[in-house]
Amino acid sequence: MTDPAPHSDALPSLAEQERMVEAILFASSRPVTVRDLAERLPAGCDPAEALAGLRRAYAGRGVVLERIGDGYAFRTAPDLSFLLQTETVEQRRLSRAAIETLAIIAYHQPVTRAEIEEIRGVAVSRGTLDQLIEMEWVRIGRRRMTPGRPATFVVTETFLDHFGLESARDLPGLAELRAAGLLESRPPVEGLRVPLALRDEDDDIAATPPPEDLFEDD
Amino acid sequence: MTDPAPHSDALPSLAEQERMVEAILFASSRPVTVRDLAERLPAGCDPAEALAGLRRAYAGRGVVLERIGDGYAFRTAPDLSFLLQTETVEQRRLSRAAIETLAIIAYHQPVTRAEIEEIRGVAVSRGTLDQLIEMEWVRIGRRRMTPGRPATFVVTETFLDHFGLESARDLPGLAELRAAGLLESRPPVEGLRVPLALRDEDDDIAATPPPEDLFEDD
Amino acid sequence: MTPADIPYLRPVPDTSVPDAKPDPVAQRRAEEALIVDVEGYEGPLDLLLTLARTQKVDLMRISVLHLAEQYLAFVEQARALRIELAADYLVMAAWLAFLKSRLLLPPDPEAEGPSAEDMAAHLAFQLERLQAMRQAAAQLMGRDRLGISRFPRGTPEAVARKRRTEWQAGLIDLMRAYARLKTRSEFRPYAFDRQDVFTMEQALDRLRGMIGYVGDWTDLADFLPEGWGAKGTRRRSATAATFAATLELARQGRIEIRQPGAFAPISFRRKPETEQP
Repeated sequence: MTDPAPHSDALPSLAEQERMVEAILFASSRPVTVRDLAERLPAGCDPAEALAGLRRAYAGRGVVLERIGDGYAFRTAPDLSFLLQTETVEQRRLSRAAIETLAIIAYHQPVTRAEIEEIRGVAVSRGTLDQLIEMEWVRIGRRRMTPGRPATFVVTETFLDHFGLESARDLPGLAELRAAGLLESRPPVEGLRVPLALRDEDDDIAATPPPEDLFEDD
Repeated sequence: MTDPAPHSDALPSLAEQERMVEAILFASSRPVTVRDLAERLPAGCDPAEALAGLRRAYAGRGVVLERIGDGYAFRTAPDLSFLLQTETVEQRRLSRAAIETLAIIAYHQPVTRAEIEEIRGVAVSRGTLDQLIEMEWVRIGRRRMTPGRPATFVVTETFLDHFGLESARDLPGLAELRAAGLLESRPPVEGLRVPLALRDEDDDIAATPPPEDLFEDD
Repeated sequence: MTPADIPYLRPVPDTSVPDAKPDPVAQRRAEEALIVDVEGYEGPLDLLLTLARTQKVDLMRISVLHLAEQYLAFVEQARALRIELAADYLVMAAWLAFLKSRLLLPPDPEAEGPSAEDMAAHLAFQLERLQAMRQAAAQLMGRDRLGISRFPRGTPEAVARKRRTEWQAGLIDLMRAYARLKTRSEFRPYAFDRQDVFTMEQALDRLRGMIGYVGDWTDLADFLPEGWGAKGTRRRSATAATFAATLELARQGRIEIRQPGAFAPISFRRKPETEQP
């Protein structure tokens, strides 16, 4: 510990690389990507191998190494939450509309606003999406290559981190929902569309339905 | 949240107590005292023993359990603190005044400030010399044994390293400068592919061939 | 999620079994409850889903015909109670009335467009999908969430940012610089010769030293430096620079300038002390 850091000399041993990755991940409250790790470790180090070693070392401990999207982070083991009441962060109260919208984005991403509205049967207020974006759980993805080029919404790494998911593929019940055909985008046949409620508290969307809806009876 | 917490049942094993202390210390924003731990752990636990076990478990790791005041906290191992610094390197060119002053010192060392000013024909600002000294390319040499005993300036080992010179005597002389086209009244024509590698002004030292190559046409 | 999980949801009055003895108090309560209920639904689809659950069957096997009847009865009741329903509830009612009539009539082989069965199936699919998303949302919120069941490091250690400047200079720069110095006598970069230019800075320096003595209006021309007052470019340059300098001094509030008419001589004087702020 008193020696000067040997980072300019030979390639550190794997054990030493594990120590380094451990230190970097411990120091950060947000997930750190493998790429960031590679940049911060001495040249030639292999963060992936060090991460695998660390993951084994921390399995079953009070603190565990979690994979979150492209990144890794240490998090306390969920079964010990009862000890950590004092650390509990006051969660922002989400409306039912916000929670449902979040779930729809997570399971259907990338998804357009019109598709969210189709699923919920009611217009999505701007405030709901804004809130989810502000919480960094949702971000705007690519535009859909359909008429009007609508923006799509996707969930973020912060979302994965918050809900303890390695990736969006690990969403609970995803496989069953897919098998049941409930995640297919099944555009209603002409004239078959169940009327969509455009009434909304914020009512900013009601005036601007997507263009294709306007002319579906053509 | 998956299992009910086993805190109401039997006394947790020592390994379990270590996990608990580990999680509490990890999540806490402040060092935690033994007394705090005793309050937060299930009744009958022995935080001191758990701490001792944890301390052993973390010995030599990238993160160490430290005693801070009355409390305990995880801290990055001191020898790894360099990992928590990111260095941004900014490349900048030396000012004309600085490079000229440096050239005069290199060719005429040891040289006094008055002599530098005489050769340059303008006063040398204090900032220019300070900058060169701070870069460790120039240092103050012996005082000149003349009236006023002025300080002299000489170039350093760092300077020689940077410019790939064995000693200041290896600097090309006037005849060589002329041969290299550097003493012509007109600057060398841009883009002319002479084998002198002199056409690129932006060559940094890595790309600069050793001096003897420069003058192979001699 | 069961209906009990949704706090605003109250039992929908079952219209299929008419009350034997309508209790006026109970009826008024039911009316009030209904108002609250309509407010609580997030649109007709939400209401339909709630009604569908009263059928107590798998949503896949829901009777859409029965559902349409439940919905229409609900809307009828709301109307009877003069509860103002939003337009989309009425649009849905019209659509369901249409669907119901199509479902009851024998299929018309000539009819174009989707069959009544397709429409019903799609409605069932939508209800099932909405229900699935609600369940997914509940599962999501029940996970081990960060800040509730899982915690990040309480004392993250910030990454210190250090900025280091790397100076670029090659041997060639050094040699060029030295060569430049050594050959200065034979090589001088081309520059304008500015012998006949009197700069504003020079004029300002000159005037600053003199304005203390200018108590009364004095012609600008009297202030041209010696050797610059003759004709030609030198005079023009000196006049322009001196005039610009007086403007600067006037801006600073130190002098006053006047010119009686166009092309008349310009004169100035020190600003009287009393007027200075």
